[in-house]
Amino acid sequence: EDYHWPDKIPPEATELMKPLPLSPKGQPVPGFPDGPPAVTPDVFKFTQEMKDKLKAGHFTAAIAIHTMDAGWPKLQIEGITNTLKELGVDVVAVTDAKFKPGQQIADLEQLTARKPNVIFSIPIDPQSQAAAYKKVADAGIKLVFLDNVPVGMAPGKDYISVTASDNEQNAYYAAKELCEAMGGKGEVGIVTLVYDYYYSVAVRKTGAMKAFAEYPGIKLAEVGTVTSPEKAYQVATAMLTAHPDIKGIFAAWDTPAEQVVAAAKTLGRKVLVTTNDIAADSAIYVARGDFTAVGAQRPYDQGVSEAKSAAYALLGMDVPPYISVPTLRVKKINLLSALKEVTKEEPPASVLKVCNNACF
Amino acid sequence: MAADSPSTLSDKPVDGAARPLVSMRGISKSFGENRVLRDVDFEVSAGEVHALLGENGAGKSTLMKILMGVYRPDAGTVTLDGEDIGGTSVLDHLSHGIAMIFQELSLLPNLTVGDNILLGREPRRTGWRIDKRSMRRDAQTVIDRYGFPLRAGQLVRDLGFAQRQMVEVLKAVSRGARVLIMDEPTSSLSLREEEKLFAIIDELKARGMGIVYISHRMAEIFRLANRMSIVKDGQVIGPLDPAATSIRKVSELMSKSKPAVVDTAVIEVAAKPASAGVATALEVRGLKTARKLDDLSFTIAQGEIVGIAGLVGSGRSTLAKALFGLIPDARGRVTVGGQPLKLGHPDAAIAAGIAFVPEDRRLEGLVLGHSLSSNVALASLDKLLHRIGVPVVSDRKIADLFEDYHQKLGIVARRPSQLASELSGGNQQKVVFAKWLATKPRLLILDEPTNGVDVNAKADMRAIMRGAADSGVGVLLISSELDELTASADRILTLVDGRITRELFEAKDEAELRATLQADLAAMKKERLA
Amino acid sequence: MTVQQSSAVERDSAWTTIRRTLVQRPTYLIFAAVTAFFIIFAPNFATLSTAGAILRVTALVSIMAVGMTFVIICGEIDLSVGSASSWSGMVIALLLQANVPTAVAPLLVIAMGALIGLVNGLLVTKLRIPSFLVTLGMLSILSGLALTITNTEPVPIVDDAFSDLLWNASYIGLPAPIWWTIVIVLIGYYLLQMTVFGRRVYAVGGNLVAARFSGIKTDRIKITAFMFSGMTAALAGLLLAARSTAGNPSLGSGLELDVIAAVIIGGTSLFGGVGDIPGSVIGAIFIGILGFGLLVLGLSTSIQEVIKGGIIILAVALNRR
Amino acid sequence: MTVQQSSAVERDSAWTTIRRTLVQRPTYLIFAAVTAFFIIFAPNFATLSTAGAILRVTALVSIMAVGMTFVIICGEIDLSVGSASSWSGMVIALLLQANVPTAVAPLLVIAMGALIGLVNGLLVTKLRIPSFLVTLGMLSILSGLALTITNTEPVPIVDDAFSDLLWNASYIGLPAPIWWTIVIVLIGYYLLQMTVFGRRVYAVGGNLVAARFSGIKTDRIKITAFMFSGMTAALAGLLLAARSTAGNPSLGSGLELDVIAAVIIGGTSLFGGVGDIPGSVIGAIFIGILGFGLLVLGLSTSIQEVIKGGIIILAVALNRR
Ligand SMILES: Nc1ncnc2c1ncn2[C@@H]1O[C@H](COP(=O)(O)OP(=O)(O)OP(=O)(O)O)[C@@H](O)[C@H]1O
Ligand SMILES: Nc1ncnc2c1ncn2[C@@H]1O[C@H](COP(=O)(O)OP(=O)(O)OP(=O)(O)O)[C@@H](O)[C@H]1O
Ligand SMILES: [Mg+2]
Ligand SMILES: [Mg+2]
Repeated sequence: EDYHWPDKIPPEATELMKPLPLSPKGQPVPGFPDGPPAVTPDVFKFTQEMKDKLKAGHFTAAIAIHTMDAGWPKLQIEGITNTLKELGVDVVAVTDAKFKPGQQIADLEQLTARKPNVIFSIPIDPQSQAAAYKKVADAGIKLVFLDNVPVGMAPGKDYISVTASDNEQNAYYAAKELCEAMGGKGEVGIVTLVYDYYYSVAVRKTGAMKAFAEYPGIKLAEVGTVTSPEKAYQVATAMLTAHPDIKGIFAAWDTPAEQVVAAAKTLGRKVLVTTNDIAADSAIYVARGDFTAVGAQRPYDQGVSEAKSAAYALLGMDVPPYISVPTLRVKKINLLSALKEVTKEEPPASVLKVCNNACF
Repeated sequence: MAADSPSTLSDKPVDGAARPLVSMRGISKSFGENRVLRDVDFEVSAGEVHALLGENGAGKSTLMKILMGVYRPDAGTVTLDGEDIGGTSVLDHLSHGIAMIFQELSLLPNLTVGDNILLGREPRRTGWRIDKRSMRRDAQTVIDRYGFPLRAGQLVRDLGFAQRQMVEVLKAVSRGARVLIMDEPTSSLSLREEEKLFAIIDELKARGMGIVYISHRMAEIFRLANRMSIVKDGQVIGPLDPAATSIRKVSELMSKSKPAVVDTAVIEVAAKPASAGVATALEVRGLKTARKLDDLSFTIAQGEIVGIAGLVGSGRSTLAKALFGLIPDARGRVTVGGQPLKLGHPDAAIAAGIAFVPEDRRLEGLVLGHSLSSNVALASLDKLLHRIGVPVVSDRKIADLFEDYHQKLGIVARRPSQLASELSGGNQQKVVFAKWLATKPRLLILDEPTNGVDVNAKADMRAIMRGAADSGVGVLLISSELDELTASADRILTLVDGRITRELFEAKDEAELRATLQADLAAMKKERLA
Repeated sequence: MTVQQSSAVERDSAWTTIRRTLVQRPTYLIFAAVTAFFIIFAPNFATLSTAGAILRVTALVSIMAVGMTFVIICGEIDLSVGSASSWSGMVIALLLQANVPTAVAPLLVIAMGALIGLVNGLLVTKLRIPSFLVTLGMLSILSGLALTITNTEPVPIVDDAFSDLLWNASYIGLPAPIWWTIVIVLIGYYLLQMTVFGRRVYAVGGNLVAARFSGIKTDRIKITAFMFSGMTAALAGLLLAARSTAGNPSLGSGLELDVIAAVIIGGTSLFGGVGDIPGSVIGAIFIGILGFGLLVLGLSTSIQEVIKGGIIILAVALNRR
Repeated sequence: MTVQQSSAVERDSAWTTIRRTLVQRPTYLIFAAVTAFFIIFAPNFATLSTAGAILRVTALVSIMAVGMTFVIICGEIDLSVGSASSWSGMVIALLLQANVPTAVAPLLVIAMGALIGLVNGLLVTKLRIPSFLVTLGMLSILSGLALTITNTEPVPIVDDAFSDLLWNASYIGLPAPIWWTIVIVLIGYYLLQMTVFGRRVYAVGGNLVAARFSGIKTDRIKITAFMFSGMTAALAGLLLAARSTAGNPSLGSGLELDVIAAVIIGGTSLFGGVGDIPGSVIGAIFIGILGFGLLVLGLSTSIQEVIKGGIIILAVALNRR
């Protein structure tokens, strides 16, 4: 057939671009023991009058991010910042905790002293940082969470709302694709973050294991853990050495997944890899066929949703407790559309080059 | 016992005073395979100076460190007033009234003079608090009592070497010790301070203190000592009565082998002069430094040994360092073997044919943790290459080089790979000489080359120096031991506070030279005041 | 010489002392300049609440810097303080979970901090391993233990009395962490600057052999310094846990670098023998001000890193005359 | 003693040298024991492909350890190598993206590594700031820059020729990273053990003053050592980038600690003047075997930390007789 990006896209790719249905519930919080119901980000509508009111308020916002070493936080921040700018709210500070919970607590204290109206944050450890977030709330600052909610905080009371990607569904999708590609049988491994308290990654393990459990022929050989993504190379090398029959690995996000691919290549092993998330660098891996499938988040959209919940709250309007951004399925065939959907930019030349007219 | 050995018969052993204050009996000590002391007896009585002599590495410091509690002896007892205080800890021995001035200065450069003098027995208030006020007062009282030019509040870091040695003396003396061990206390004191020290020793003796005095300077020993003992081959010879023996005899007793092992004839080093007909090794015109040297001019002919006489702080070391390129702000016209020298660059100085034996061999002369052969090769690595396609440092050439000087200079060592730190002072100094002779210099600068070196090794140094000069090298000799200058130098320049005041062709005797220096200094001070 | 003279020992006036301090520590001028810059240009910087926030943020670093000052003046280093504080946070959380009384549990943790320091000190002095390595190994061991003990799970602290005592309460208008900082700084100052022990710490770092020859039990001094450092790290861990009302295995990770930087830009020499407590505390506060000011100016964290690195190098370069 | 004796200086035989090495470096026995343990108990450990995998895993650390050995023998330290390698990875990715030829870009990056080392060296020697601090500051600066240059975005590398050359290709049966390790080890061995420059490195670390008094340009030697370390870090960055076919701002973070540990357990003294290249490489391989073996045994990352910390301390304790 004679398909051509971006004008003529094969139906297969168009089909993949349809979001998967949301998992029904989110992280359990006070008031919602089974987790609050999920709604999509389309709930927000802004009239001109609302926008004028926001502008007149001269509101300020700050962002306390967990780590900056990937494309994901950058896109989130852009989503938040651009949307807020449109709405007339100023982002005055952004902190990077380098994945250290202690550092993030210090960041929050400093941001609190800066007295913004809203703080956006993704808690690294929902348990040990809860007190620090409660203090932010006590200082009269509105909190909007990304992905994780600190333990014991109630929506509508202690914080506005949380917007999360459907992480469990993302992982479930990626793991299922892995099993399918393996013909439903063989040994698999998981590479994920060592800290189980980091909710949004921990549920990916749950999602992946759920998918693996659905295939009687699939055997989970080992769950390897890393303290930081660059360690995945060594962990994967060891895992592949200890288990010579592993044919597929699910990695919890793209940076470690790249290291898993490198490890398999170095060992000369044929191993299928699926993961979550894409960015300009990991898109190359999809284009090359190194990642069989990706269940991706849409961090920019997530940021937009977070900004809008904050704006609603600043206007004194009600916000749903849990907003969920549905899974974006990514395979080589729809890579370009998906990458554009994630980054909101035209795919870079490097990706187009590697795709060699095979992605759309 | 050593006293029974035939060689001591002619030197009548003297008995100690009625009651020995401290006595060490049957002391043995080994470091690994090195048996330093074997069943040694030693004692000190109240009110005497007991001198301890011996070659470098004989074990004098080791014996005294045992007395001080730094080392625990392998066998033997130490008793003070009949009470066994056998080797527990320094603190214990200090509290028993034994104090020591260590050979390696043991001051804390980061603290004040007062802190150092009273270290370990600071006046306290309630709690563990230090009473700073009375501390300073007490320290200054001590300083003033002995009349040293020091202030309690000065940082030791800012003091010169000689002043540090004064602090060291005060620290030991002020402990009110009953036994005081002085391990080469005068090695860097100038004449005036030396006099002061001797006066102090006399006073302490009069107060009934027992003093052990270690030195390589015979004149001093014969002046101070009531008794003397010699450490040799792990044994103690003596005690001897100074009145009944002589420097010469003592030197013979100390030496393990024949007095001097170096044959001057074998030291030929000089590269032949760059251009024929140039007879000067060094010509200096208008040499100045920012802080010290004031317009120096002089020459050294090939084969000539020129001595520099001066008091501590007169700028002798500064002169040596300036010529060798170690003083960045030195200015002046200097030519070596007829070629102009660019000041401020040691590598240029070496290339021009200057060799420099510095005054502190442990700090400036040697890499103590490295092997003897790599120390000897350090300044002439460029000449020790061989090629296997690319230039490679030849370990064989280095070994040969070491072997060569090992024989010529009579270095006592077991292997080329032995560490420099394991050698005695005299042998260490020979290694430094070897390093510089290996560069085939035209000019040899020696700064206090015999400091802390035993009499026999001293003789070796002189022989080396003379041998080098005979083969056409110019030698600049700096020494605080004026008799060494008068004995070795062909010509002596007196350096007083950064200026050359006289040029003496005839070897004057020590006392005269000393008087001259002091007179010149006084004159200079007057002139500066005016 | 007469007795007269000896009593006429000069005493430095307060003014001379200040002037001398400024000449010896030109860094203080940089601190002042940077702070003034933020006060003028950073929005909302010159407020009491900002000052309070900075002090609270720097409390942890200040407290550990006091212990570290002893170790560094001894000529050693302690890289294990960050992970020792994480580990202490885990331990206190587990102890409180096991219903150990609020009055007892913190003391046990502090004792454990001393024990960690003791092990560091023994390895450094008796086995003569460089402290850089001993404490690097200890860092690994403690951070591994903190992760292992609950299998990376954080442990909540529900004992409010504990959190109040160490972090949340205020006394006479000052929040608890600032009080704790003051207490530790005073103890540290007393020990280092006023006691015989402190003098010996300087002696050990100034010239180890000389100190030994002067009858000082150098090993014991070093071990004590490590123990004190371990105790301050444990206290910092208690504060961290109280602040989070939970123990988390990586709460304190990476703090050691801030602590060492604070001590060094405060004028303590890495080679030992030189330094003091007030300098270290000023260093810690300065690092706090710098981080906070750059943040308030709205600079990105990565640029902040660059500027922070540059200023720290500059400060130390100025400290060596 | 006779004159005879003084002339009879023994020369060391090869055998004596080996025996002395084993006595001086009892660590090598530990290495052997640990390796044997893994061979027996860890599944699939004793295979050629495992050996290859370990060598590749340790290639980065080995290469940087060669440069670090020069710096540490000089009596200094370089904490910036980890972030210098991340930064180099970013730069090569950007250069290749800008279509700089594959043959030129890596050379530019290596030159930049040398420049980083030059700056470190100048600050250490001319401003006399302790290298611990200079390179700690440089670590901050470079990791900040790596994050800033693309605003934390990783940069893909699509130039397969580059990835092949540095990581993926095999020559005569050996993979590229192992060849690079061999090349750097040989260069390092030649420079340190066989040239005049190498001897001077030892002298500078053994006694700085004595080295200067022997006409050695000590500053220049130290600066060169830092430059070499910067270049090896840059090369490691190239390998990292080739391995992931992307530049990522934190790929090399934390590597400095592994590198230093490798050098030290390989017998190089942190005080300078003592050490060698083969020791460092063996140290790097040992750390690789240890980490890898524990992983293959299926131990959790956290327990590994504990064991690794303990063994490193033990190894160094044994190294000091
Ligand atoms: N701590 C030590 N470890 C090993 N060997 C030592 C130690 N201290 C001294 N020695 C060795 O013991 C011997 C005696 O040394 P000692 O310092 O007592 O000599 P000395 O008579 O004081 O010499 P000098 O006149 O040069 O001061 C020497 O061979 C020396 O190398
Ligand atoms: N202009 C200078 N620049 C750098 N260092 C200097 C300068 N002048 C002197 N020094 C150093 O200071 C040291 C002490 O100098 P001082 O004035 O006490 O005289 P000195 O040369 O050591 O005297 P002497 O050797 O006669 O006792 C010198 O050894 C030298 O190393
Ligand atoms: Mg001695
Ligand atoms: Mg001198």
